[in-house]
Amino acid sequence: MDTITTPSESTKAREQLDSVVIRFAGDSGDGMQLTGTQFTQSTALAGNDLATFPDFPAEIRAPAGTTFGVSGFQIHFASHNVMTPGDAPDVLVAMNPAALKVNIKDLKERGLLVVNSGAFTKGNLKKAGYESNPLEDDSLVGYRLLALDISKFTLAAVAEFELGTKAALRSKNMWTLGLLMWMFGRDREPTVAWLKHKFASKPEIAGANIAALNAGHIYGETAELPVGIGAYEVVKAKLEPGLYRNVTGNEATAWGMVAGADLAGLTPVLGSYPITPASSFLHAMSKLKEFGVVTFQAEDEIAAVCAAVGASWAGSLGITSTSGPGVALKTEAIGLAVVTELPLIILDVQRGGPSTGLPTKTEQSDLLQAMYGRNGDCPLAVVAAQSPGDCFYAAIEAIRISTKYMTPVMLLTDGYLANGAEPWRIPDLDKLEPFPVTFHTDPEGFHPYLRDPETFVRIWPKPGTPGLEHRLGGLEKHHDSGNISYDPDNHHKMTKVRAGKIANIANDLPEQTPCVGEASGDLAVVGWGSTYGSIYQAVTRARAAGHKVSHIHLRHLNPFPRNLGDLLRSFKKVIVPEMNNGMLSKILRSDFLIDAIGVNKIAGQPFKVGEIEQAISTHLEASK
Amino acid sequence: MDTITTPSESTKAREQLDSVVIRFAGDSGDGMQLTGTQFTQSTALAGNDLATFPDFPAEIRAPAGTTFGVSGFQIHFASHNVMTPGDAPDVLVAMNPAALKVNIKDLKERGLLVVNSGAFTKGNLKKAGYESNPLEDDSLVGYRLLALDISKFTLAAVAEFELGTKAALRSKNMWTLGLLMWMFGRDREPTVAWLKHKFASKPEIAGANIAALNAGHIYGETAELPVGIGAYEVVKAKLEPGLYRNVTGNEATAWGMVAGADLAGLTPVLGSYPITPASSFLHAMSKLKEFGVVTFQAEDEIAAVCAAVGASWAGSLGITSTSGPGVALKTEAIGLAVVTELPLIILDVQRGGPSTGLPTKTEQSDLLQAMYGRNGDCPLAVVAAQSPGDCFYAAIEAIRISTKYMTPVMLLTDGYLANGAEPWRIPDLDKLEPFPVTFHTDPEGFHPYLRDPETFVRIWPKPGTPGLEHRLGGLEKHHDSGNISYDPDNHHKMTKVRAGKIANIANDLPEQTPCVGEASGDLAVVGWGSTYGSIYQAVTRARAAGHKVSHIHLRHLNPFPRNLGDLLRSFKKVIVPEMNNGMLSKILRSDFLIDAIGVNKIAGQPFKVGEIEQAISTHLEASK
Amino acid sequence: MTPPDTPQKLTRKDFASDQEVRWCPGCGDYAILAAVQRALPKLGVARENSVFISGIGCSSRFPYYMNTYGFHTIHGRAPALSTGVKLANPNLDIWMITGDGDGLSIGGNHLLHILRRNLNIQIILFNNRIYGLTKGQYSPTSLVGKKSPSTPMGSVDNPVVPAAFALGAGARFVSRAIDTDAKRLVPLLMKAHDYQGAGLIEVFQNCPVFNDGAFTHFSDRKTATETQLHLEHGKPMIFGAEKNKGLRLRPNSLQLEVVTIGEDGITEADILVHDQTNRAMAFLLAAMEPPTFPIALGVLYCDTSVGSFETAIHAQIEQAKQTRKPDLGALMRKGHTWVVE
Amino acid sequence: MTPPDTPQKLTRKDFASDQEVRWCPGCGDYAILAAVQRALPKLGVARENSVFISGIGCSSRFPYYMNTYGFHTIHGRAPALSTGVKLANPNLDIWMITGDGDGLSIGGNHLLHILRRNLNIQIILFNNRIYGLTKGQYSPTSLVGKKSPSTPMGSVDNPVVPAAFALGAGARFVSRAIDTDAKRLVPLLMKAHDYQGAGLIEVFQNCPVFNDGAFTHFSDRKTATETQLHLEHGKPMIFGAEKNKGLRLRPNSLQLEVVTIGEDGITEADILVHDQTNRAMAFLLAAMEPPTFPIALGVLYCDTSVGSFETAIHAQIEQAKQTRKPDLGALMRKGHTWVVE
Ligand SMILES: Cc1ncc(C[n+]2csc(CCOP(=O)(O)OP(=O)(O)O)c2C)c(N)n1
Ligand SMILES: Cc1ncc(C[n+]2csc(CCOP(=O)(O)OP(=O)(O)O)c2C)c(N)n1
Ligand code: SF4
Ligand code: SF4
Ligand SMILES: [Mg+2]
Ligand SMILES: [Mg+2]
Repeated sequence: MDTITTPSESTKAREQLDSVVIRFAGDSGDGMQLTGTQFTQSTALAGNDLATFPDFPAEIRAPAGTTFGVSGFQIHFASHNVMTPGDAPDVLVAMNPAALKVNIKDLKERGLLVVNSGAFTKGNLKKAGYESNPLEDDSLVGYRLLALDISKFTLAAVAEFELGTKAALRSKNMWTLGLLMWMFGRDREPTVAWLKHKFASKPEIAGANIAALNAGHIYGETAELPVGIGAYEVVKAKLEPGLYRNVTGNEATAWGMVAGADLAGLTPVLGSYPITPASSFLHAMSKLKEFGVVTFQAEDEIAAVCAAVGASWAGSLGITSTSGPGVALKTEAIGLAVVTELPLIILDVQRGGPSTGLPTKTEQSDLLQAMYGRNGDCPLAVVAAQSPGDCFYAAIEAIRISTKYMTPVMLLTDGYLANGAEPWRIPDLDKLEPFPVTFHTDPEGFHPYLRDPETFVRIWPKPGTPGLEHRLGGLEKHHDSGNISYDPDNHHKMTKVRAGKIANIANDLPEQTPCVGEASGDLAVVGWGSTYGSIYQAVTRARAAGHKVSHIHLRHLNPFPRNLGDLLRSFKKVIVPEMNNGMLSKILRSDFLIDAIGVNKIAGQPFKVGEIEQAISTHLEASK
Repeated sequence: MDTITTPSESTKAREQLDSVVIRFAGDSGDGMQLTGTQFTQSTALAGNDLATFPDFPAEIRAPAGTTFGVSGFQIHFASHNVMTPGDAPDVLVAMNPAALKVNIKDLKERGLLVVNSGAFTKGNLKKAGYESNPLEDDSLVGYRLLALDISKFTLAAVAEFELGTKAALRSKNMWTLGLLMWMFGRDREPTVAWLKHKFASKPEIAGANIAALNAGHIYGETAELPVGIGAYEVVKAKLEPGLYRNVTGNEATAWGMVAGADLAGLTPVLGSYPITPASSFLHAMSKLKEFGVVTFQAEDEIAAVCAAVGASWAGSLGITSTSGPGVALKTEAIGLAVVTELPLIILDVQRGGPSTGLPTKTEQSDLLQAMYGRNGDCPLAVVAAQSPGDCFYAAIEAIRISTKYMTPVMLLTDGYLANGAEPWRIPDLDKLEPFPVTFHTDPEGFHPYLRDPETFVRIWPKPGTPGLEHRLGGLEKHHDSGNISYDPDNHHKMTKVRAGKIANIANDLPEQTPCVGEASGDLAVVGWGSTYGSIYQAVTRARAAGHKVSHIHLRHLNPFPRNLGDLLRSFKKVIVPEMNNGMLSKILRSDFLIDAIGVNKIAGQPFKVGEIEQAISTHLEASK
Repeated sequence: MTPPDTPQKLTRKDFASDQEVRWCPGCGDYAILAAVQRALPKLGVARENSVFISGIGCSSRFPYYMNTYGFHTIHGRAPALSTGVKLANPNLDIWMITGDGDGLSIGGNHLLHILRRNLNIQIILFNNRIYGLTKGQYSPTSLVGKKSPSTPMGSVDNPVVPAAFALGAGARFVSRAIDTDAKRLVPLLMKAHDYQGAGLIEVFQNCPVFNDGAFTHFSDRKTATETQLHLEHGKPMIFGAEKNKGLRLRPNSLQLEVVTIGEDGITEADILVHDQTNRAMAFLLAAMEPPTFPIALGVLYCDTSVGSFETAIHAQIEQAKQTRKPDLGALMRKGHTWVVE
Repeated sequence: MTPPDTPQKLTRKDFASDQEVRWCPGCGDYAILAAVQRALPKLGVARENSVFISGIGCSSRFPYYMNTYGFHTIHGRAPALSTGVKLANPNLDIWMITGDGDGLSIGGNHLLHILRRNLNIQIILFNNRIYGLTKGQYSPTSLVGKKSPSTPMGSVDNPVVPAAFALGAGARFVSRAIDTDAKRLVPLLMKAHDYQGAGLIEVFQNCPVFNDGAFTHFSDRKTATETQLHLEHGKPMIFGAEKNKGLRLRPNSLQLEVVTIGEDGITEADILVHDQTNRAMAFLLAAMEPPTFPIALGVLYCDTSVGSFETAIHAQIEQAKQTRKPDLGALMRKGHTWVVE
């Protein structure tokens, strides 16, 4: 029983759907992330475009059955371009009462609700805070309920493996996956292969899981399902041709670092300290040793960034990765890199703040910290990624700016990008433009602050080079010798040089164009980072409804593209959706004196497309 | 010879002057700070208003004779209100070639130049980088030169004490002080008393210094001075009646902390780590143990602020003091105080940045760090002091806001305020309005985030109180229970509550009024912090010249007084002089969408009145 | 201040908060929580004067489960927070909770300084030789070769031995216990509480999810008698199922060896007697680990000759109050003043 | 890479930069600078491969005066910067410069971790028991009762003993010297340089301005023979003008005592022999200070059994390169992929 047992061609007719959002929800121990990932894999192979959103609790293993232990995984797939994990789910899979309790409010009206009625025991109902069993009262009448005793079905399906009840029940998720795979016409083969590989040393576990997967599938195929619940088909999406894979943001960032360092001709040296949701970037980098990547898990964030600064000084590419609280600790050292004018990539995978905040939730609330969170006048470049796959390109752009302009670059992603996955066209590395670094080697007239008179970029002399021995440090340096200088005019000049160098990068950036819509109109919706997908779709819909709205999405937050002010002034109104209390809007207002209005959601969750659509119509309405 | 030997009534006629700026300059070892302080003391006693500016090198004891080892002390005194230490000195005292080299460019045309020709040896000239002796070539013709062999005079004056040349020469500064005291009709008695006290255990040193002081005085009285150099008188200033003393900013801040804590009914607990120019605040607080002040020199800045947060949680007034690089390290912990809504005073004595920067120089470049330098949406209140004596009142205001609104308050001063001294009317403590803290004690319906529905201020429950046991932390808290909450809507709400609480403080602040000029006009000059004096005088002069200019000076930087936007919009133009590259101007632009134009000096030195006058006329000119 | 509950009457349950405990099933933290909740009533402390302060980590969630005052602060900074709390109110009875990452990685410096200053609090260090909360990266106490998500080829950093670190830092009360050994952990907590200074209790804590069995080589009950040495001040250091093994100082050297009483002419008199006031002995004991040696448990070091930090700080304040009147107005009027009329 | 100067030919002067030295007259830092500038030519190192990395403090100005590569970083962080530099380029020969404030106050944690990891660099700790640069506040090594601007009634914190801290932290090369004792300091610097790991040299450095004479009780040349014990591996620990005093382990205990050869039947054979590989002995020696004991100078501890951090890190990289081809394109194409046409 370790291969697929029903023909993959369904005998029931399949209803065609354009797009579907499914949320899998269960206990932390129920394996919902695995289930979601496998479903995603098979959906990608089926040629739909998709986006996912894993949402797990802060606790490693919260006690079973409690609401705070609920783990969720949402996937949105469609026959067209998908840019967000979807607003409200069409299908909710709830493996226990707690999962139902936490998620039911999000399910669409008349949405399909699959529940494991076997888990709706008295004890579990109580732990979830239910007074009466919702499967038995009429609280769920608004939904299409498919209540199955998945526990029982699973036990039956895996009986032959004689695992004992506890172990046997672990396959519940596979039974469920099997059912859902039947429902959406997915190929189980890759999952079967994966199970075999994963449990190679425990064939009975592999067997039981496969049996459960198949049993779920058979159930769909053969059982009489209630009216209105059947088999569906979502036809392939038209995507840019190429070889695709799924990629998470942190993975793509890691690969971007290796690619970018290679384009610069440098060895990446990462100093990092684990912190959610940035840790998996450290993990990904740690696996890339064959590329010469040096990873150093430091004793804290300060040591991590300092090691990166040291590495850059020594002629490598210093990188440090963290989340908001970690950036807070790194700011003094980042200041050192600014004043010594060294390349440095600071990856900030933002999470809910302030303070420890909401470690596992996403947010964009480190923008002002990135811009201003250092003592003194201390400018650096800021770059943001807009989707999981885009993290790859954002990382390369950060490295390009950092090495070309001898400056720290803050690379902003967030928890949603870091953990979220999307189908990603694998880039052709040969097509990327190299930007090789030239180290200074000439002792003639050397001092470490020799700089290009136009760009203000200083040379990069590398320890180990004969004749370039020099001393660097955090005290103010003389413009013309690099020696310590307390001269008042020199300090003024150097402050202007540091600011000018960053401002000047704008000359090396493409002019900003809207990603949707014209370069003028009634309303500009300006975003940055992971709100890309939601804004894009909301603006697309608003335009479809005939509104003169454009979507402007910023890769570069400091400096801004040089035409940004003019572009924004070509719109009657500017709104700025952000997952914070108003940060980009603050900067736009200050820089361009335009009344950029914030649309702010500070809920630790991505914007729903509908929320932005709502904001668009409110603001269009108001200006009528 | 240990008392005053000449009658204090001069036999020469005294020329009347309105205001004088003197700069004493010499080697770090020449005792210039002492000389300046004594002259200041006597000037205050003579009833002039005054301001001072000590300017010393970063090195503890730089090698003798070098330009980077030059220490300076400038005093400005007048028969009228004095608000700055003066732009260019009228009198420069240069104890050696290096001091001349560093300072001569600042001396006013036809200014009086007193030099110790005895120190113009070949060796010293070389160390200072002079090719030829400036006393002998004609490089000093633009000044009124009084070159005296002060070394020789001093040796002669103290010969009877048989100290040996090296020790004897240490009294050079007293000889010089004696001469200057004669010149400006100062009373030497307090200095004599001070010397006796200071060298109580070494009477021969006291004697030598007094002898030198008297000798310098006699020299002025009896010697034939060159034409144009004589005795001067600056008549008493008309100051607000009261008892006066000199006070430095850090001293006044310390006293303000004690007074403010007392008004709140709390014990101050200071956690601090030494850093220039904030250390002397720690020193001052350490001397106040009889007031119950607890001072803790922590292992670093992070421990310092954390101890202060702990102290506040325990029901004391937590205070932490530092400068810019230290604030950079404290930001994560400040975030904890924001999210736990605890009182906390963060004193930032700003210095030249970024990074280590210019530790002994002044700057205002931590404003954006104070506002935004934390992860997440993390608002707090910001208050600034405008003069050394005003630090007392600013500290009290910071404590009032912090304890009344359960929020960290950033109190911004700077190196100039910290070390600078001004005559200060000693406040009548009984006249200060108390703002006693009420700790929550009622267990009925208790949870730690109970808050006032209008001000959003939470209660302050103190460990040790029976029945109020509770747990606090950096994770997001539920609005209605204080328990950890990952609920999206709650996080949004709490972010708004934290922002709203700070914004609401504006209702408790006086409306902003100009300190000079009308509430509308052609030009508003908006400042904050230690630029007060320079702006005040520049605006006063511009008004005297008939311009419609007003000076608006902000004590509160977050939140702003509620009428600030309207007030600024009543002016045709707004300029913002700051000792940074444009920070308050950035915030004003963003908040009020007005074209606030920065006038920026980033030289580690206060603005000269003339520089601001210049900016005023340029901008008035431009808008014609 | 009259506490509403007379401390004597409190039971273990009184110290349990209403928050559901959120550690993984089987986590050693449960046992430590139970031990602490058992120890507190025996100590006769009042709930409102008991304070639990932690950093960040699985272990640092501890305060939420205690029905006392609690502060779950930021990563690594519990010692500094505790110092502020204790200086503000020396009457509070502080238990600091930290992990091997929290206390020895990011917080190592604060731990060093709180130990040398000898602040009078109890410090429970939950050592599971792993970062639990961030999902299993190696920690400063992980052994060389530890494979973890950040060290897929094995860690290369030589680990810190917490007790040795503490002794080097100048700690004056250093002790160790095993999470599930409540019989010994409870009285040890009480000893640390008695100690008037920084009482460090390192607890070997199993993390079944990310580092399961890290301590079974000595915590396994089956072999415990052979692998555990329970220290008692003034008693010879004897262990083994038959109580015939002991520690001896190798003659004329500064090295320990395990000997068997009755073999090679060894008698009980040859066995080294534990002297908890001898720092060098504690240092030698701290370094022992199976298989060569048993692990030393209990009080390795206790030096009562030095007072606590907050006592000394407040003594100066008292002294200042006795010699100088706290009159700010008068203070400001001291020195050179002048009247303007 | 052909260095322009053949290292052998370099002299002390070649290592002096063109910057004027800016310490106070009489500061012990001058002597240390001279010793380092004397040691480097003897080590035959190339200027361009020599790197001095410091934090902040008077001592941390050191790199400016060396005509090598130098980085004057931020307060307390030199170990972390050094780690990054060494990991990036293991061929660089790094000298880390720190003070008792920089290295043991704000930077204590980084020092702990660089020592335990055994990064192959030399660490010179300038211990003047005071914060020099910020004008005289007490430091973590200041003795109890130190009156300073921040402790006008005397400090109350028990000091850290740097060598004991280092040993507790797991340091494998721990040594000490006196600033002005160039005769011994120069060869000691060379020994630390030879050591393939973190070589700690604590230098007792006089700060004539803020803490004058902090070490005269053992640095005073007049009494040096009685107050200084110069350690030599494998030699009995004998000192005194007449070379008749020695250290002995008090019988059956773990305590040292000073005995006189020829008195009470003591012979040279009774004197403890220094074993620089014995950590417990080093720990005992670290704690000694006059008047009871002489101060132990030279190499207290040296353990060559463990490799250096950067070597182990780079060995893994080499190993990975040998087993996996560095092909990012291929890596991205691994696992589930699909083609869209
Ligand atoms: C400033 C900061 N850096 C990093 C983190 C992420 N973080 C949380 S707990 C932890 C390590 C926990 O390890 P340990 O102290 O051993 O506790 P355990 O979970 O094993 O009990 C880390 C790195 C954080 N919360 N804050
Ligand atoms: C982040 C930060 N905090 C504080 C300071 C101020 N500071 C500079 S050096 C120093 C202490 C120096 O002491 P030590 O390391 O013993 O060096 P020494 O001057 O005695 O050689 C301090 C506190 C700083 N520069 N940066
Ligand atoms: S991850 Fe480990 S330490 Fe953390 S709660 Fe789970 S079992 Fe305990
Ligand atoms: S203050 Fe002390 S340590 Fe610093 S340079 Fe002067 S004498 Fe040396
Ligand atoms: Mg741990
Ligand atoms: Mg020092």
